[in-house]
Parts: sequence; structure tokens; C-alpha cells
Amino acid sequence: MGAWFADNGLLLGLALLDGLASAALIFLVAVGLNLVFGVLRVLNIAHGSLFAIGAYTAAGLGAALGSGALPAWAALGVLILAAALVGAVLGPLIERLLLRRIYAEENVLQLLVTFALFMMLEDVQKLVWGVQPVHHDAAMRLFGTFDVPFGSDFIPFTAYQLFVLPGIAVLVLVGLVWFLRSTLSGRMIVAVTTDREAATAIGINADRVYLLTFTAGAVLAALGGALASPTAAIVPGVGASTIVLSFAVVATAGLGRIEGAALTALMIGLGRSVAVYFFPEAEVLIPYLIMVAVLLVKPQGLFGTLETRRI
Amino acid sequence: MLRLEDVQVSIAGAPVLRGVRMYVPPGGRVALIGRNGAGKTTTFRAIMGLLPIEGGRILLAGADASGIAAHERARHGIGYAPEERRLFGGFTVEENIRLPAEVLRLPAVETRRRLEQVYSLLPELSGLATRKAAGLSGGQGKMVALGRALMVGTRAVLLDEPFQGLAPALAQRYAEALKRLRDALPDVAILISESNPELLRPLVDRSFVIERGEVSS
Amino acid sequence: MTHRREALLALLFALAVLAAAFAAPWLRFVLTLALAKGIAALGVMLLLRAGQVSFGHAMFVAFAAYAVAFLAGRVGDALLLLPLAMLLTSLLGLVIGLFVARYREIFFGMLNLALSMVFYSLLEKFYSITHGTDGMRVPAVTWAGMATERVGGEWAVLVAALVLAIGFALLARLYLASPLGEALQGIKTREARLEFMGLPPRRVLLVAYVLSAAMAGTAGALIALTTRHVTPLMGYWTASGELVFIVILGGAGGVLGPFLGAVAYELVRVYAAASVADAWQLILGAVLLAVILFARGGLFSLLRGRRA
Amino acid sequence: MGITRRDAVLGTAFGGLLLPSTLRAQPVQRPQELRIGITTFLSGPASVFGVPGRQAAEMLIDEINRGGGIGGVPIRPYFVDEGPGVEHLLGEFRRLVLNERVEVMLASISSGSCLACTPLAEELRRVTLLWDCGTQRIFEEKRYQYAFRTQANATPEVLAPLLYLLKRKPDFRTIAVLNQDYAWGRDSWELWRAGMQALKPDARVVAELFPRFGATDFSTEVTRLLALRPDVILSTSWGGELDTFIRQAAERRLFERSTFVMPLAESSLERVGRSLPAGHIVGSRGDHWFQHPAPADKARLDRFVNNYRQRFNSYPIYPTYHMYQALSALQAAYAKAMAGNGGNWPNEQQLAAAFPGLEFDSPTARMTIREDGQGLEPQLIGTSRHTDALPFATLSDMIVFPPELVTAPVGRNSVEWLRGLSRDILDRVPAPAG
Repeated sequence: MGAWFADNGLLLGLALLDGLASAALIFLVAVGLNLVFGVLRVLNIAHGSLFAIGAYTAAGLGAALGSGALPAWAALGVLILAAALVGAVLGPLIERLLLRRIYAEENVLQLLVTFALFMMLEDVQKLVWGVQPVHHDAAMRLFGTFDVPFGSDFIPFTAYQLFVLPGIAVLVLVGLVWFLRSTLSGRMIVAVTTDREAATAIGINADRVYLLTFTAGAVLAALGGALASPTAAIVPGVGASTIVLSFAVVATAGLGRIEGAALTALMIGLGRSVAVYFFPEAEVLIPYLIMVAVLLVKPQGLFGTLETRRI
Repeated sequence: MLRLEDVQVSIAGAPVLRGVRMYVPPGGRVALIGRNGAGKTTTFRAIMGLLPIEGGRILLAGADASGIAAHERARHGIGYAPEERRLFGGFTVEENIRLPAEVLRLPAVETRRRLEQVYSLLPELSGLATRKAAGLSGGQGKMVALGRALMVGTRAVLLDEPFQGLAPALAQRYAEALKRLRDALPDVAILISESNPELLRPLVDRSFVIERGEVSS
Repeated sequence: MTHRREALLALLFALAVLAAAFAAPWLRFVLTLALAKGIAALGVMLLLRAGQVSFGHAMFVAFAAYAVAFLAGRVGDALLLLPLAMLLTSLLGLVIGLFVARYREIFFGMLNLALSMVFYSLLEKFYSITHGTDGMRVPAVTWAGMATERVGGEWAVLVAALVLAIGFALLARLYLASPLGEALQGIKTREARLEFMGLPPRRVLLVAYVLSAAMAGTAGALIALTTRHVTPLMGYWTASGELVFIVILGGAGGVLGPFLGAVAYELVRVYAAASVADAWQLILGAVLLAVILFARGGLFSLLRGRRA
Repeated sequence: MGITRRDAVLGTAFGGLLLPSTLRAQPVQRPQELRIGITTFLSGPASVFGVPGRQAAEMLIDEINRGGGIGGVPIRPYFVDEGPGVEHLLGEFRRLVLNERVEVMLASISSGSCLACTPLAEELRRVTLLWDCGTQRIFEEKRYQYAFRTQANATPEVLAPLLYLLKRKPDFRTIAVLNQDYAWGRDSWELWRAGMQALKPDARVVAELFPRFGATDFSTEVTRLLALRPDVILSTSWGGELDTFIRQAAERRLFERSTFVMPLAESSLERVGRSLPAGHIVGSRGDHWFQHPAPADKARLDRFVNNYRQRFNSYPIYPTYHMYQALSALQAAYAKAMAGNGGNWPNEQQLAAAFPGLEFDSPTARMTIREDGQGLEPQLIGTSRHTDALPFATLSDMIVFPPELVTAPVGRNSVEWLRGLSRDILDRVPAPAG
């Protein structure tokens, strides 16, 4: 063990740095999905589409505003604005027009409504943005790189991935925890997550909470997409792979648990990058192995509690 | 205060309430007696608007409840303590009790007045104020649920099987709290459900018996 | 619906399938796939009776398909391959079922999804054995010892699919009417009551799970014999979603539902792809939404003439 | 599309009662229109190739039809999406052949699709041109009477950049690979390694990275490669993944530490702009490049490039040239078959018989189809450079490899052939031009 660390300790350090950025993105997408699931009890497959649409919008907006002219903070602002816009428009639209009609239905119908929506949005993205990879990396380039010493060598990392992404993820985490603990709207969300009926009985309008939560989830999905767009080319099909990973996070985290999503995202992000270094063939399996392992030990997920179920 | 006229409710296609008729006068203390599965909880949930009713009607202070959304019923002064206590486990006891007042956006003065009222009626709660609700014992939880219901229940409180699962000593304390309640808040109607009619006899003015979804008095 | 009316409907359905396949040769292939997917969807429907949604049953379809691809060179007859693939898939279903039958709702769904994604990744990863995404060719097989040319082979697999579809539909009907099958409803509503009646819920669900795996396996074997080329995509999560889609489209109210749904699904897809090759998902999604929002019981309930 | 839609409905409702599945009788009538089916990716990540392929087909078919079609018969294309997978594709293949009565199929971008379609084409006796898929396995594992490939296969596409690397940077010592984890990524690496073991056995492989197909972040892989400092990094990736890899590698200065060999990068050049620095090796799955140093007919190349740019506002990438080649081969084959049939429209056997030995024009060269059905396509490899004229990298020091040099001979298994290569093949590599 000690000898292994002497040989590979530095590499492991690099792997952890890489894992942070990827964990940050996973967290941003999954936390929104988990929040929505916690309150609405609907597993929103179209969450992946919102991620993709956020990414497309951010890249499109970034390109339209022109690169280079904007300072780094403004470029980042544009991305966040784009995400907020997409989530704030699409979230209420989807919740009001579609989900609202099916809250009383069996969960398979709810799942399929979002599946149908996901299928439709896949083609809508194609019709709007075409099929060529869309990319706008001004935000990544403007932050420059940061050299990490590595023995006698050094490894350049992008400051965007090393600091900005994890920084935003931490801000979102802290902000969400604060919001849910310390504001009335947040406490109403927690109350509905815990027990919708009891919450209704004390006067909470669950419909409004649903709308608010779904919109927040949509904004978070789009934000994840927007923040991913400077580092990754956006192509058709990106929503499908995003959503499966987020599902794994939700089930592992425990329903509706913010801190669970953070911890799971961190485990998956770090696990995958460590795998790339030491067992590259296992990389794709990591999220699922973590999920199966956690559920074997804790059937309700990391932070999950047994639910009371009403007939 | 509360009137049920021929109320019919089905769950998953099976009729659970068949023409329930009941009346709780303002300030009245009424018991709903019935065995497990007779329809007590369903009656309470129907009153709270948590289940759709298929026939008949429910009147809240004379107004047809069908026009009052479930979450609006708290604003109409009806508090509800469900069978299992159903607290918000992540919040402290005081947060649980305060939340209804915050949701209704009561003025700070009014909130404080009601909170003090709850603490004076249920003195054991003051010692628990900062505890997390998830860590409470069953009896403590029932007490908190009652306190929470009282925060909004200015006209009526519905208590679903409050004595269920309580040790005799605790049940005694709960019954005493209810007596204090009766004296301190004479205008608040109370509807309590219970499977054992003996327990409630000293507490109520009137009893309804529910059996297989039908009520007789 | 009375037994007689349902039997009559099933007969009409089978005749319609045969007539369509006779009239339009290219439909033979599409209808065979539809029947196969109908069998898999029937299995998914059994789990839905217990309120459990599997978003991973395409794993069993893909497993059986690959089993056929590997075994066809050694066991060259379809009448041996089909039961063999069914058996192997049932065993896999038993092993996985022992694990997942402990979980409910989202955890059940997500575990199935996760395991199917692991299997999908393995099909891609073990490139030297499976040829990865390129997939594997299924060697030509005989039917009861008889070699068939293209048209004969297509008819053979269509008829086999039809016979198996009817067989599984009957089996599912008997099963759902048996105490074990009726207990499925109990998992959805009150599990404690099942325990009280001396039926451990886990075992009730496990039986349904193994049965559903066997059906998915049969479907996978039929698909492999039809397409003669298997790829990992058969096990991707969207393929699992497709099966659930088919159940809801057809209606979970009766054993005919999944078959109606599968035929409708395949035809809508072919039709959509023929008219707008690059927006067929839009059409398929819209059809599904329309069914869920306006015809809750699926096609089966429309046929039955009242809403479920 | 009106008739397609109606046929689909009628076919569904009444089947072939109204539409007899075969109208074929001898001798063959010259049809009203020449129906061809084209399978291509219209959804999913590979639509980055599929949609330009479709666009090129539409443009070229318009041009052919304006010029009177093939033998006086206008072409009518039917497009099929490969995205949903093999089941859907095989169903559509049958529908097009049996119901729409297409005479020719142009099949597939994905090798998996080609492997699935080709035996079916043979059973249905329908001429099928493999217009873009790369797997060398098809004609090496089996002979087909009706399937032909109008472009190269993976072997020349991998060997040419290997030879180019050995010419330009003969003394590299270490190499790492980063390929997409799917058939092409794995196959191309196997071919490369076979050739490298024969031609440069002392090269050491320091990392084999196969990130998940569809991955959107390669930071970890880039870090790994930065730490390893291999002399050469090979990546046969394409599409959004190659774009992402190039941009992340550029931002983190990986291009300064290693020489990249990217056999498919031509299709990403315009999109990645100046992110791809000068001095790295770029291929294009063939010899197509709008600045080809010595095209067989410069006017033809310019016409194609300009028409495409005018219509679609971007430079044509390799799938569009491959589509050109397939349609060009089709024209040549019909002309040859009709000439051999007294000027009459050929039946399917006559048409199929025209392909072996067929010569036809690509935008850049004169091409041949071998007796085994495999097309012989030259390979152009170059080194990236930047000029002021264009906002993206173009190629310098281009070498156009003659197909005979880099393609495994008829009947040979590519991997074995590559393993048996000797170093004198390097002497036969032409000098760079341009």
C-alpha cells in the first residue's frame, strides 16, 4: 500500500483534481433532478433535454455576442443568464401544460409523459440547432490555465475546470441548503418533500410549490448545460447520456436530498477519474457500481429515509 | 361549524364512505368512534380536502367546502393532526409549530401570541422547542402535532386517533391537555376519532359511530 | 370483457397479422418484431400490475439475442434455440430478481436501469468477443431440421412469434387469475396484508420478475432470429423505455394490450419514418402523450369501448 | 414525399393487395424514375456526418436530374435514419426494396449497419453501395454479388497516416492512443498497432485510452497524456468528441508536448477553427480536400466545393465526397450496364455485374472498384498549418497515397497483411506536394 502510494500518489492527486470538475457538473444536473423528484415524485426524463437546451442556448448566445470582446466574468454571466432564461421559460411551461395533468396518475404514466417529452425535445433540438456540434469556449479560454506542479514537471489545468466549475457547484450547494433551511419558500419545499398531505393541511399550496420547484430544477439543469458548454461540444444525443447518469445519482443520493446529491456526485466524479488512471476499462461502470453498492447497504439511498405511504 | 351531508368517497374504486352524515357545532366537542378501517381517517381527509368526494357535500362554517381548496382550509381556521403524527422531521419542534403561521403570513405579533398559547396549553413542548422533530418519541410527537394543529385551528381542530399507541401515562397527559384546551378555547370545535369509546367519554359532548363507512349517532 | 370476447379478439388479431403479412411481404419483418416486443411488453405489464416499473428489461432482450448469436453456430435449430434462450434468460432473471425484488418503485426502476446499463456497457467493452457496437451476425438456422430460404425463414419466425405470443398471453391470463398473480395487486396497494395472508411479497414479485425475464428473453431470441444481426443498442435504456411505452400505448388492462401496443408502435414508427425521416421521434412522442392524456387505458380500452 | 406517405398507409392497411411487391419481368422496362434508398444518420451524434451526406445527396441528385437523370431516368431518393438501430434499419431496407421498389440502396455510415444490411441485400438481390462505412471485415470475411464499396476501408485510412508519421517523424519513441470506445475506435487501433509492430517495432505504447462513446469531457484523459508526455498521440475520434478533445488539449497546451495524428480531423477543421495548432497530422478518410494539390480535374473539384458552399454555407467534409463517389459510381455502372445491354435498361444482375472493375470519377481522382467489391480510393494526409486566408487550419506537406500501396490485396486479411509489411513500403511513399 505504502509503496503503491509512493509510486502513484502524484497521479492520484491529479486524478482527484480532474474528478472535482466532473463532479461539479454531475452535481449541478443531478441536484435539480433530485429536488424535483423529492417534491413532485416525478422522475423527469426530460431533465436531460433541459440540460441540452441550456447548453445549446448558452453556446448560441455566446457565439452571437461574439467572443473575445467580453471579459471573463461577463462571458460567464451570459451563460448563467441563458440558463436562467431557458429554465424560467420552459420549466413553468412544462409543469403547467403537462405535468399538472398527471400528478394523480400512477407513476408509470408520469414517467412516460416525461419520456414522451424527452423524445419530442430530442427532435426539436435537432430542428432548432441542427446536428453539427455546437461549441463556444470563450468562457473557458478567458479564465486561462493554471499550472499544477507534478514532480519536476507541471501540468496545465484550465482555471475554468479547476476553480470556476467547482466554485459554482459549491455556491449552488450552499445556496440551496441556505434557501431550503432559511427561507419560507425553501421550508415550504422541504415540508412538501417530507409529506405533501401534512403540508397541505397546514395551508401550503402544494401546486405553487410544485411550480416553483420544477422551475428551479429546470434552471439547474439548464445551468449545468450552460456551464458544460464551454468545455464540451454539444451534439444530438447529449441529453440521453446525461439523464442516465443523473438517475443513478438520484437513486444513490436518497430522494430529494441535496447533500446526498453532492456526495454522490463527488463519489462518481472522483471514482471515474481515478478509474481513467488505474482501471480505464471500468470507467463507464463506476456510477452504476457505486449505486448498486450503496443500495445494497442502504436500500433507501445514502441520505434516504423510509417514506410513509398513504393509500 | 362542520357539517357532512351524505358524503361518499371511494379509494381505488372501492367505496369507503357511504353517505356519511355528521355535525360538529361551533365550540362543540365531538367524537368519531369506529374500528380500524371503518373510515375514520378517510372522513378526516375528506374534510381537509385531501380526497375528492364523489357525492354529498361538506360545509365549513356554512360554506360549501367544494369551493375551498385543500390548502385554503387552514386559512379557514381548521387545524388537523393526522393519525401518524407526520411532522417535518428535518425541522425543530418550534419550526414545526411556527410553520403554519408563517405559511399563512400571520403578523409577527399574532404568531407570537398563538405560539405562547400553544406553549401554555402544552407546557411540555417548551422544553423540546429546539429538538429535531425526527428524534421525538411517539408521545412527544403527538403533542407537537396537536400544537401545530392549534396554530391554525382557530375554529376547529381535527385529531385523528391521538391516543393510538400512547402509553397509559402519556395518554393521561394528552387527555389533560385536551381538557385544558376545552377550558381555554371554548370557541374552538374539536373532532376526535378513536376506536375505544370509553377513553373519550369524559372529553366529548357527543359521539358518532362509524362502521363500514356509515355513520350512526 | 368476457373470455369469449377476448378469445375472439385475439383470433381476429392473429388473423389480421397473418393477412397483413401475406399481403405486404415487407410487413412480415415489422410484424414479427412487433409480436416479439409485444411478448416482452407483456412481461413488463406483469410487473406493472405490482406497481413496479422496470426501466431495464431490454437487458433480458439483449441477453437472449446475444445468447442466440453465440449459440446458433453450435445449436443450429430454432426450435432448440428458442427454449434454450428462454431458459438462460429465466436463470438470469432469477439471479437478478433475487436482488431487485427487495426494492420498490424508483429504486426498483433505477436498479433495473443500472443493471441494464452495466450489461450494455459490457457488450460494448468486451469488444474481442462481441465486436462491440458493430454487433454480431446470427448464423442461419434450421426450423425443425429444415433449412429455409429468406421468405420461408421469415414466415417460420413470424408463425413462431405468433404461436409464442398466444401461448404467453394465455399463460399470463392464467397467472394473473391465480392467487400468485392476484397478489401482485397487493404489492401495489398494501404489502403488509400480503404478508398476513402468508404470501411473502418478495416471492410474489420474484415469480413475476422471472416470468417477465423469460418473456423478454423469448422476445430477444425471436428478434435475433428475425434481424439476424444483434447489437448492444438492443439493451440501451431507451429500448427498455420503448417496452414500457408499448404497454401504456396498448393498455395494461388485459393481456392483448401489449400486442396491440407493439403493433401500433411499430407501424407508427414506420409510418413516421417514411413521412418525415428526421422527426419520427417527435411524432412517436406526440402519439404517446395523446394516449396518456386522452385515452388513459390505451388502445385496449378503446377497443373495449369504455375507459379503464 | 406524398406517394411515400400514401404507400406506407396503403401498405399498412391493405398490404400488397393494391401494390404488387414485384413488377419485375424480363425484359426490364425503363422506369419512370430511378428510386434509390439512402441510409444515413439523421439523429444521434453521427448525424454530424449523416446530415451533410444527405445534403450532398440532395444537391447532387438535383444536378443529375437537371442533366437528364441516369440514362434519361430521373433519380428519386428515399432517406432512412440509421439512428434508431439495426432493427429499424433492416425493416426500412425491406420496405424500400419490397414496397417502394427501389432499384439501388446506398447503405450506411455505421459499420454495424453495413454488416447487418449487406447479407440482406444479397438475399433480396438488390444492388447495395456501401457509401461510407469503414469496416474492412465485410469483403474480407465474405464475397458478395450485389454489394460494393465506392470508397476505401479502414485499412488504408489507418495505414496512410501511419506511413506519413513514419516519414515525417521517424524517430518517435512513445505513443498513446485516445479513441472512442466503439467498433471503429477499437478496430482502427488494432490495425494501427499491427502496422506499427511491423514497421516500427521499438515504438512503445504508453497509454490506451478508450473513453465512453459520446463522452463530453476529456479533461482526465488530457491530464493523463500531459503527465505521460508521449511523443505521438493517435486519435481516430470524430464529431463532437474530437472537437471537444482538440479544444481541451489546445487550451491545456497538450499540442505543445506531443504530435497528434488524427486520421479523421478534416471533418472537424472548420468547426474547431484556430484551436488546432500547426504541425499536427490530419487525414480525411480518402483523398478529398478542397485544396487537393493535384486533383484529376480541378474544375470538377472546384465546382463541387463551390456549389456545396453556396447551398449549405460550409466546406464539404468527407461524407459529402463519399456521397459524390457513390452517385458517380452509380451513373458509371448504369452507363456500362446499358452499353452492354444494347442500350436497354439493365436488370439487377446486369447492373450488379457492371460494378467489378468499374471506373468512375470522384471529385479528385479516377477510382476503381476491385473484383472483390472493394473500392480503391487514394488517401490524402497532411500537416496542419495556419494562413491568413482562412479562419481554420488547412493542410501543408500533403501526401496522396496511391490506393494500391495502402490497401490490403484481394483475399488478404488486413491485420495479417499489416503484420507482414516490411519497411521498404516506406520507400514507395510518394513525395509531399503542396
